[in-house]
Amino acid sequence: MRADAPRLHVVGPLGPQRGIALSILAVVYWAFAGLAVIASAMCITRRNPLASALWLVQTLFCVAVLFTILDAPFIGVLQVLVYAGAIMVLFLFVIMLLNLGRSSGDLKGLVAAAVAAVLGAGLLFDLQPMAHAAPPDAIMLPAGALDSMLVHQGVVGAVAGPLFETYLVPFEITSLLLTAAVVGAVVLAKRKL
Amino acid sequence: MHLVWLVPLLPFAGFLLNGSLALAGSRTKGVVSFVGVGTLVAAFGVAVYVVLDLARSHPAGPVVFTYWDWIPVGTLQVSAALQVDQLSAVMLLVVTGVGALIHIFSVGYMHDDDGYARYFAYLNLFVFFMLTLVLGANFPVTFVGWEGVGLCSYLLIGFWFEEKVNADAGKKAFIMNRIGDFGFLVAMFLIWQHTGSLDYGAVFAQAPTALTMGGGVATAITLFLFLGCTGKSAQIPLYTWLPDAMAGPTPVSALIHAATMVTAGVFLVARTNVLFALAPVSQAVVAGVGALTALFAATIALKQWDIKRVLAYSTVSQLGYMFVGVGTGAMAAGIFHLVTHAFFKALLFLGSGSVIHAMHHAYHATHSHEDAQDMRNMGGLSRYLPWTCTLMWIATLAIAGIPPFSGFFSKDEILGAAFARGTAQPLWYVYWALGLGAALLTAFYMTRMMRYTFHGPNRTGSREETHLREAPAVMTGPLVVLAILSLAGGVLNLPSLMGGTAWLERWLDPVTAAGAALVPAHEVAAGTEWTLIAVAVGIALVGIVAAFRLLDLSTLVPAKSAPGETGLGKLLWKKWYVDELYDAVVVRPILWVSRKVLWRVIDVGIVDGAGVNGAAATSRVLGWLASRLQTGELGFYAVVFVVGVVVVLSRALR
Amino acid sequence: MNLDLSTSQGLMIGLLPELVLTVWGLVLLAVVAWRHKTPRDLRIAGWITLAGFAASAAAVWWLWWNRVGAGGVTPMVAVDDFRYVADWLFLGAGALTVMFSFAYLERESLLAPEYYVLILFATIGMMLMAGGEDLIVIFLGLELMSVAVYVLAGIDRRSPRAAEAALKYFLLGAFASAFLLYGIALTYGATGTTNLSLIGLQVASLGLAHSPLLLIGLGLLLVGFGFKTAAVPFHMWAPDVYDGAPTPVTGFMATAVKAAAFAALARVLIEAFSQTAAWHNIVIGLAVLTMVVGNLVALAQRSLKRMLAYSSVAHAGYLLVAVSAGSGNGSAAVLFYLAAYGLTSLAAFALVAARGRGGESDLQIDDLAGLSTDRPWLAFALTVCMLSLFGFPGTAGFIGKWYILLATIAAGNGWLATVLVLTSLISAGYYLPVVMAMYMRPVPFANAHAGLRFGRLGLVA
Amino acid sequence: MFTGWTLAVSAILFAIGTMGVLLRRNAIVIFMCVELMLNAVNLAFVAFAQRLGVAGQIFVFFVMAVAAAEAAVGLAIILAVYRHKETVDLQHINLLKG
Amino acid sequence: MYDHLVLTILLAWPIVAAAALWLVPEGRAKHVAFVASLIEFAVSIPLWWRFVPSGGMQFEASVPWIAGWGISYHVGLDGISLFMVLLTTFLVPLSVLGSFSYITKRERAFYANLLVLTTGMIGVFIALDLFLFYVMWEVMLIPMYFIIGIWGGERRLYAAIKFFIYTMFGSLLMLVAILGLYFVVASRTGTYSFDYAFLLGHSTGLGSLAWWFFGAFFLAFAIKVPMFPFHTWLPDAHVEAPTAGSVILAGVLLKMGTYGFLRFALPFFPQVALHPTVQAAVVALSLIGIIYGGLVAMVQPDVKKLVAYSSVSHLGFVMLGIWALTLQSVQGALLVMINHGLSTGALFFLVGMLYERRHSRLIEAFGGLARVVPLLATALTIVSLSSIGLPGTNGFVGEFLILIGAFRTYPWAAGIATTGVIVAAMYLLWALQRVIFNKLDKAENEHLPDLSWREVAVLVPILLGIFWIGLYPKPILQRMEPAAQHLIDVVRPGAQAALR
Repeated sequence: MRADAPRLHVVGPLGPQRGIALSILAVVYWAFAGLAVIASAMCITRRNPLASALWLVQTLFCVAVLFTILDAPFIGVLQVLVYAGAIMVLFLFVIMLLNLGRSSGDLKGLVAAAVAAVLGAGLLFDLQPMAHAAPPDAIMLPAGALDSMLVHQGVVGAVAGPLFETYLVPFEITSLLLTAAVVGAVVLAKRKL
Repeated sequence: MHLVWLVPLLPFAGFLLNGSLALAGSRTKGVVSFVGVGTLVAAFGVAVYVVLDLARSHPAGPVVFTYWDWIPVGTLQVSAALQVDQLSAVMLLVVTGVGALIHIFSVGYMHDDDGYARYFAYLNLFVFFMLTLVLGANFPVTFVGWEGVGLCSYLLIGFWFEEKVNADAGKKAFIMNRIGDFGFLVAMFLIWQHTGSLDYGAVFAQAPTALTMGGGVATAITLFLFLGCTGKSAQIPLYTWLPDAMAGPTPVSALIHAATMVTAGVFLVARTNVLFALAPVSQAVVAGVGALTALFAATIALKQWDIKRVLAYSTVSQLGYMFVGVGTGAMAAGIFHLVTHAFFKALLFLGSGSVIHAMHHAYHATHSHEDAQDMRNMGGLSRYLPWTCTLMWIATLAIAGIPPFSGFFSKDEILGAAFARGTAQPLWYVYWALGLGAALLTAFYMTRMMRYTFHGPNRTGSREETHLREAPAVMTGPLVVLAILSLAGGVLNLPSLMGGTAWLERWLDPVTAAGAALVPAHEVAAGTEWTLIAVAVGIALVGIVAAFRLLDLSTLVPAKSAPGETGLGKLLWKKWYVDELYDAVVVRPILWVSRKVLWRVIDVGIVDGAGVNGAAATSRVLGWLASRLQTGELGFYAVVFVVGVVVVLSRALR
Repeated sequence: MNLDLSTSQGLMIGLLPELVLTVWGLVLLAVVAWRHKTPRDLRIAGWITLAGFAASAAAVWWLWWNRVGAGGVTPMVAVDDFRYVADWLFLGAGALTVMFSFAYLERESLLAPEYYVLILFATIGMMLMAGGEDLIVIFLGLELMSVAVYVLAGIDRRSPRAAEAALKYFLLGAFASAFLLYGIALTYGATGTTNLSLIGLQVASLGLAHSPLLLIGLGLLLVGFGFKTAAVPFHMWAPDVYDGAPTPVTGFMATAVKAAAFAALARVLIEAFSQTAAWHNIVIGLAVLTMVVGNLVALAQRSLKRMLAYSSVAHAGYLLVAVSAGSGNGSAAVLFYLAAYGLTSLAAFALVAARGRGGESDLQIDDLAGLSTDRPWLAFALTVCMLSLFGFPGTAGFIGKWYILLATIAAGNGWLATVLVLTSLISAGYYLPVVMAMYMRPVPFANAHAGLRFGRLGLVA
Repeated sequence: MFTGWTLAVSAILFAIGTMGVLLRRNAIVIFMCVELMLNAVNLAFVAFAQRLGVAGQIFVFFVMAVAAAEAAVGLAIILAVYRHKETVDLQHINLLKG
Repeated sequence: MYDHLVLTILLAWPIVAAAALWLVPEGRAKHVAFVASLIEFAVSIPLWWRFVPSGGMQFEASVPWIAGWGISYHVGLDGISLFMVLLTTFLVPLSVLGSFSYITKRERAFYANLLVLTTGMIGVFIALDLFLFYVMWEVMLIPMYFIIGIWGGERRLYAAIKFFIYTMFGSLLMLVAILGLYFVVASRTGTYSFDYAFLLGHSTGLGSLAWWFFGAFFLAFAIKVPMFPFHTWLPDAHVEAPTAGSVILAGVLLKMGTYGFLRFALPFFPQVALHPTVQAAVVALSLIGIIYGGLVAMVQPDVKKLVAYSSVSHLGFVMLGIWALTLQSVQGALLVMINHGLSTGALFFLVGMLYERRHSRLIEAFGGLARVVPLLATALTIVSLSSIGLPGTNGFVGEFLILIGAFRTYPWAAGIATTGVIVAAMYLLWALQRVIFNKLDKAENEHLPDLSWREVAVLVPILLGIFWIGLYPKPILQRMEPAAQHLIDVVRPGAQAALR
């Protein structure tokens, strides 16, 4: 993985050192943030599952962009590959398979909508402190620290390093998890018992 | 004297023997009657010995025999102890003596009854308890006898329990007595609390100092005691059980409901004369209730047709006299009347017993189901039962108070005492007057009874007439003895006025002295006394004569064809509707409240229904409702979930 | 001996039980891939699984015997007695489940040896949950467990009920784990770490007790765990899933899964949030709700299995009471109660499985009538189980409740203890009818069935 | 940069995802909404990572793995249900209730 | 040797016997059980002589049980518990004997339950460790539950579960209270212990906590007694239970409540127990129990229900006696606890015998039995009389002591309570009349067999007891007196200290 670091580096950290003014970045950020919200809203409100799925893909892309802006280009790439690429394809495949494609709407009634709205609002209200909350200064890195780290260790390396050292155990667990998932999927999919 | 324990024990042994014979279902009447009568006669013998012994040694105070510690708890020390003194001696003789006679009579009377053994067992047991009552050396032991005799009367009234009325009568008697016993118990509590003892000796010694003269405590104690007496001795308001008690065999009526048990109340007042002496109010109440009862019962007796009921009410009325006596403070007079009354009333009852015996046989022979006790079915019996007739006339004159019969002396002493007290407290004049009235009525209804029963044309029925027979010797024998006693009983306490020595009074002196010392003696001039006597005798004669004049025997018809009473007559015949009143005011309400309110509403309805099962049902309903929320729809689950999230988050942030 | 988990061999030793089980699982997987046709294969797989549990348990025992510990703050996994006991618990529950499954799988002809593989993986997940010293490890462990159990719930593919159960469990489970994950994220954001002890230290040193991020994170964590522990109002899935899933799996869920969730919850709250008072009242609130609702609704059940499902909700309430004590006693009580309750209810579910045929989910309580004459031992065992679940003195259940009451009252929550006993009084209202049905109702018809061998199991409870 | 705002966005996305779950009847779509929520979480992780170090990004990596696993199993389950019911509409999937 | 082991033997033997029952054939079970219970009784008899009235707690045995929690197996006897134990060991053989023909199905299980029950009851009376006490208190619950539920009448299920939950309700709260006390005391003294004496020594000055604890104890015991509003489990349980069950219920189980008051509630929390309000409440409830119980009993159509309500009335006397706290009243209460065990036990035996002959418990099903079954009728009469407290029988001594003692403390209450003797006469005599007197008007009753020798053997010991206590209670009173005195000495000052 270390090998292909430079190539990725080209895509690499957007940011001050490329000399693009912060303001532009801000514009881009806001554009994609807004788009993400809108797309997700569409995703949950489209009657047609297929449409929802596509809007979800849309959301995922936007989020991927946000990742990149937030100094996580590698994750952004993964997002596109794994999520938009693999997982969503899986979803679409299943939707097609069960040809829910043209199934006329699976939205619930107005009551449900109202309830959903109220609860969603309630949830937002509870989460709203987050907006103006930030990690305690004592443990915050100086601005741009992560960015420079990426520059030095490479986009992948910065992530891969700790993944195979500090986070070895979780990493192994994920492998186990995936195995279990595969076994499970197989069991459920087997024609006969 | 130390043999006194034998006196109650002999009848008890008899009870055990006969009782086991009864349970064994043996029909051997010989053994039974031997045991039953034998123990009583033996007891009488021992009693006589004991009394003679007492008379000889003539101790200052009562002689107490303590047998074992009964209820020893801390400062409350009750021992199983008997005490012999002059008062208990008198009762001892009356109970065993009259008792023995009645036992003998019963041998004949109950001869054909298949409950023969059971009968004698009960009778013996009764005598045992009665003796415990009179011999007890402290309140609790007396109370044992007190409730014991109640039990026996319950058993004997309900002796023929197949008839619901009999069983009812027994129950009624016991419960009414229990009401009285409630008073007795509370009195005991008070006494123990204020004198610290329940032994007669200690209590009476303590009382004058421990209780203030006329104080609330003394009054309370004595009133509660008297409540007990009204129950046992059938005084207003608790008298209604006694007439019903006639449901029992006639000898039982004679022994328990005339001669002995019912006089227990009088005995108790005499026994506790010290306490009563300390409570003038209570004395007034006792005498007052006694006088009222005497008159009231007498009025009812006027219109009764059942020969035994007449006697029953006369008993109630005579008991009233005794209470006037003891209430007035003339203990000796009260006891005197108690004794004489025991004689002549026993005689009357046994006499009526032999009448009923005869009637019963007559009807039995002809298989007719007429009432063998209804005087309207009798008449002219003197021809068939000459002995009974004459003997009963003696008793009648005695009870009417005609000299020289015993009743005359005793009744006269009571009236005299009441009048004498009246000089100090005018209230007693009223009592005296009431007493006179009662005397008049007594003379009247007794004569009425005798005439309806023995004289005029016979109404038993032509076929039955032929079967009427005088009772066997074993029954008439006791009658004769009793007749002699009621004839000569007066000598027991011949007043000095008539050259007598007032023997009984002096004999009882050791017992009554303490009480008498507390109340000022009331004397009246000899002249006044003579006039009083004249008045009393005159009244009695008037009553008798009136009975002869007013009552027309020829118009009388047998019970089945007799017309119903009307007006005052009906009121009297219906006993002033007192039973109905009690039933409506006490019995029914209690039953109704218990069944409808306490049980159905409160217990089943509220406590159990609303409370217990209510709680259970509520939780079930709640559970059911909650389980309805489990719609099986995932969407809804998610909603609940998110609601939970919102709540938890907002709680976390506060 | 003292481990240094930063070195790889230290890590190996520290994770020995999990490693053993993992390796075993892979081996089993291989075996299954090669033999998965006949009932015999099924049995073989089962026995291998049991052996695996035994081996892992031995490893745990070895760690415990050598007093293996790790000083100070350990990365990723904790090495302490709490974990050992919990591991034993899971292994034991797993083993018992496997034993019950033998007869069951054959009777229902569920010829899927993968069943055992999944149970094995699930158990690993649980062990990681109980042993995880890092929120991420706990989360991944939980996912590992969940994924396996989702499948187990739906493993009987001929049964629509099972499928529905699986779906409900899965959808809500994923939903819930999103919340849990968000909680982890915010906690990380608030403290800069996901290591439990470090979180605790940070909260203490930086005075974050009132940081909104942390509090929201805490709330979301509680929600996430609340779901797995089936605490009201996050319990709605439990009855349906317990009802629909194959009975041995239900037993497994009601005991092992619940146990794992509680173990993790206790560890997180006590190690990371001991300084954050906010959770006490929330947990107490959840506890009361859970006890009341669980017991009341159980009262309304006629189906034995569903009744047991609700009763397990109620028991979650009791456990939450113990957790709320937030003390050493508390977590000891949690573990002991989990052991006692787990044993008992596993036995109960096993007896249900033994009694029922086909869809034993429709086994009504009244259907047990006359069981006592029919199969005395089964009846006796079930009686003992019921009494133990009710917490009657002399049974394990009583000791468990006793521990909880001790902890609660020691924590000064007398009223909470009172609520506990009163709600458990309600539970008599649905445990006793089972006993009554068996002993006191006349036998409707002679219904004999396999499963007498389960009778003994009641005795241990 | 943008930390606070990003958190806000993530919160919004999360809320929208939740609403989606409450709003939809189709199992697959609901599952997609869950994925949406996971993404919101990821966004938060990344935002924090920017200020707290790379660990946050690693968590995102794990989350994706989990998402993949869940997707595999979840879709398999949905298929299984569909095989019984011929629908994935949750309003018609309620054998188990009460 | 005997002194140290006797209680443990009494506790263990029934369990052993119960287990042994499974080794003998179903048909033999009753005989084995009878012998076993006789042995139990025999073992307990020497207590009577070896007991030293002034010796306080005796026959003690104490072994650490769960040392970590300060739980120990600690048992002992004093003048209060001695007679409860003897009563139990006395009644159990009789109930076994009385069930010979009554119990026909699952005999083995029945007698096993009965024996286990015995252990539970004895355990309650001798436990000197609150944990042990609680455990025993519950242990006796299950066998009783089964006895009612399996061998009971038509509504046995309802009665059984009602009995169980009712009792549990109180005892669970009591458990919380016990634990609370344990911790409070521990937090003060630093020692964690459930030992009776220890807790008693440190239970003073609890302040408001005492009210909560007392409340819990009170509820638990009041339900068992049962006092007025908590009594409704009793009629159902009594009516549905088989004869032996009713006998044990009335004879022993109810006493566990009053015993609890004497042993725990009063000594532990005198300041609450004797607080004017509480006093007033308890006395009022007792009076209600006495009168109300009697009146409701009077109108019961079912003999067993009648007896059940009469129990409410009798236990009302006991509560009054206990709270009056005079030497007389307390000893009276103890005596009535015994008397009620004998009289009501005998009543239930007789009702059971009638039921076996006639298969009905309704009063109107009988009438005129005195002719047909004189022995039974006589026994019934004697027992009823003892139950209404006729002097010369045990009933009188007890009630007399209670009332005369209570009269010192609550004159009015005692006065009202005394009317209870009237009510008692009303309901029992009326019932007696309708059962054995009146006309024998039902054909079914005409050929009822009289008492068999076995039944006589069941009744005679009780009748002897009735008269013995009625005529010579001194030996019993002597053995009680120091214990009663001690109780008063403990409670009164404690209360005054707190109330001052």
